[in-house]
Amino acid sequence: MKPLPLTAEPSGVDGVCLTPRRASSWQAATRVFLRDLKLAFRKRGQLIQPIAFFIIVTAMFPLAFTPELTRLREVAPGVLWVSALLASLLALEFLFRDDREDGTLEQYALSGHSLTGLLFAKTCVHWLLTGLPLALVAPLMGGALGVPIEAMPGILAALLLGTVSLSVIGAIGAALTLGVKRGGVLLSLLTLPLAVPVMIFGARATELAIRGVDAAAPLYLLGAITVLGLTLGPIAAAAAVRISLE
Amino acid sequence: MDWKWFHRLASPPYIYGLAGRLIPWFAWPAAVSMVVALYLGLFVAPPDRIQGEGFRILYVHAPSAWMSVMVYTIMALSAAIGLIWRIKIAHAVAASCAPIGASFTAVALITGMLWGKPMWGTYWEWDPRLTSELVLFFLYLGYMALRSGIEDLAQADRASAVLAIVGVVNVPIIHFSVEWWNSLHQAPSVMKFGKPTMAWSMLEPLLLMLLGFTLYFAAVLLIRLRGEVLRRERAATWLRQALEG
Amino acid sequence: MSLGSALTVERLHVWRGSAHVLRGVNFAVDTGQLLEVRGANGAGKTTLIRTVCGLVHAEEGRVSWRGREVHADLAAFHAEMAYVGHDGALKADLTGEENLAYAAGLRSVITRREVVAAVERVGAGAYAGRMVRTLSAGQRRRLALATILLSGAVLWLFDEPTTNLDNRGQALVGSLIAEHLASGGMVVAAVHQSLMVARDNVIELDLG
Amino acid sequence: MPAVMHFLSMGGRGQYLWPAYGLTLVVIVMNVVWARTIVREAREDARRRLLMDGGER
Repeated sequence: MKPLPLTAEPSGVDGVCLTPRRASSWQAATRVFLRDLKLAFRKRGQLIQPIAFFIIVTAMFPLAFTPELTRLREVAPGVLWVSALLASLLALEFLFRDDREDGTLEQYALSGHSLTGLLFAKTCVHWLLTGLPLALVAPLMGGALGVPIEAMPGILAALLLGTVSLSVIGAIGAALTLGVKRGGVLLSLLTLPLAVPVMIFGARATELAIRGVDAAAPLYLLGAITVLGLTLGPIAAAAAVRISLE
Repeated sequence: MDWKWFHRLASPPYIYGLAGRLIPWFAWPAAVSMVVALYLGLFVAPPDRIQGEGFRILYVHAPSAWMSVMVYTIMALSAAIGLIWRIKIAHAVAASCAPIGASFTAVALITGMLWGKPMWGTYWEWDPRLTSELVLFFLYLGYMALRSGIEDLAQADRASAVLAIVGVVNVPIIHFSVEWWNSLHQAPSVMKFGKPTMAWSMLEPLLLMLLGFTLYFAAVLLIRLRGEVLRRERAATWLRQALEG
Repeated sequence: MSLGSALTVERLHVWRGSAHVLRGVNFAVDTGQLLEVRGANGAGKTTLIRTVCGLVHAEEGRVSWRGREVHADLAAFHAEMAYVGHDGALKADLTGEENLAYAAGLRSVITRREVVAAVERVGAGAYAGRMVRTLSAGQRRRLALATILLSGAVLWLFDEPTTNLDNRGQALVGSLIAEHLASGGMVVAAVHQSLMVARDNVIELDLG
Repeated sequence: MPAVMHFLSMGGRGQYLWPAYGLTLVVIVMNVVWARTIVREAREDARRRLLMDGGER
């Protein structure tokens, strides 16, 4: 085996000429996305938890408040949004923690690809398995709170946008609390103030949808915040992860 | 880019000594301007047409509210400098800012409630300014909780710096969203004044108090900074001199 | 004509909290060489490896790859190196092969055939199909070695590669490294005792 | 001494104004005291660190 000049990739394995083509950042990110998806479906039982939590919390309000649908409709936006926020926070604590403990996060940081992209892929999996189901279930739970059928598309739209923001903002909190042993409560303390604008615009859009009024204004504002979160959030999360790996 | 001069300037021993020398230069002017502002505010300034004498709470509420925002901004700025150029002193400044900012945010909240009570009939009203102040208070709590949650000081510095930067980006957004949210339900605002612009005799004490508070902040920051510098310092020889000095 | 020493570390100073862990470390590793980093527990072996990787920030000193400071283009440096730490970066709920496919797939486009070949090479063929959760530490270590084989990286960095490995496992590590060195690669490894590699192209660095 | 009483009543708002000023004063003093204890603790800790390992670190 003549020594290859430094620039050529050495063949790692006898007989099998490994001249690995470099994976692009996009391929690496989809690889991470698929892996996390497969991992999540290996523990299928846990997939239902955020939705179950959301349903139970929403169901508490009629019990605690009043069975009258007309009055429940009044508070429905707030109930749906607070429950959705808490449900998505639930699954966030372990978004990066598992990977940090088994050394996978380190390999992401050393992969030569943008850590922001890889962590964004993980955040997308979190949204797909938590945010999206919440957005789909919420209109139904809204029905249980006296919300008319016509309002359901509006609620779905608002929550689809809102849960994306919550996932991205929550990812920053999850990354920041990596260095903290029991980071769960701290994660909520860090994330909730940052989620205030999302809550205000989201709940207002839902309220207008319920009243059958055009909810464009709050939806646009919610959209703007979501875009801001999508651009800056992953960068902050990547910085926080690098810091926790030092 | 050779920043040798800057690194000498930002070197702990230099800052430790400089901070010590500067404290009185901020502390005394702060005390003087606060006392003068207090006298003008309580005795000289005329009562407001609508709120009468009660408006004088303004002279402690407004400066505290100003402190809460100013200190957070300075904290985020120094955190960003520390994070980007890896300057320990900047992290020490950010660490010193947080408790001062948080305590004055609490003052702003409570004085705001005391001011609004006669008008609202209750101590707490979801007034836009008070609500923004409350959320800012949570941002401070989050920052300090994160800092104390991470054992390694260098990591706590850098992680809390990211949070401070994310926070400062959100402060205006939160303020706008709260104002927008409030405009829907139109809760009465605290600061209603008889005349559109305040008379100079009413405004002067406020400006003086703002100056006093800002100077006071600088003085307390410099005191705390000396402690934070010591916590981050490792060179034994310099430490020994600092401890004797 | 090789490009001079490919990996050089000059006057490296690193603090961990208030401990001055690395005090002016210097070394150079060239094509075909293995650097064994020795030292008592807490002497900074792991810190040195992680600083070379660019994970830990060095207060003073330079780490340069191919003559250029690594932080100038960290991504390019990371593309040419692979690091195996204590834990081996394997997901417990995936099988060995799945782990390898994903871990190596992060860096390069590889076929299943290459994965199988790597598994065979480290002698993990019997259990590569099982969930990693059910494997012993030694078996996981062999799979971790397979990931570095598949990475196609020039520079290998290990943090105690032979932990949890029996004698045959340690012989495997030695032969893999020997082959890598022969094919123009480089290895830096934090170790407790010498690796089973021909001593002529081994450099030893003792952190005390 | 009606002038003093009049001043203290602050047009009926004294019960809100004086606690506000009092609280502000307390926080101003507290921050100074807190800052000084931080420095004292840091010095003691630094002294302990110095004794612990003595030589050049």
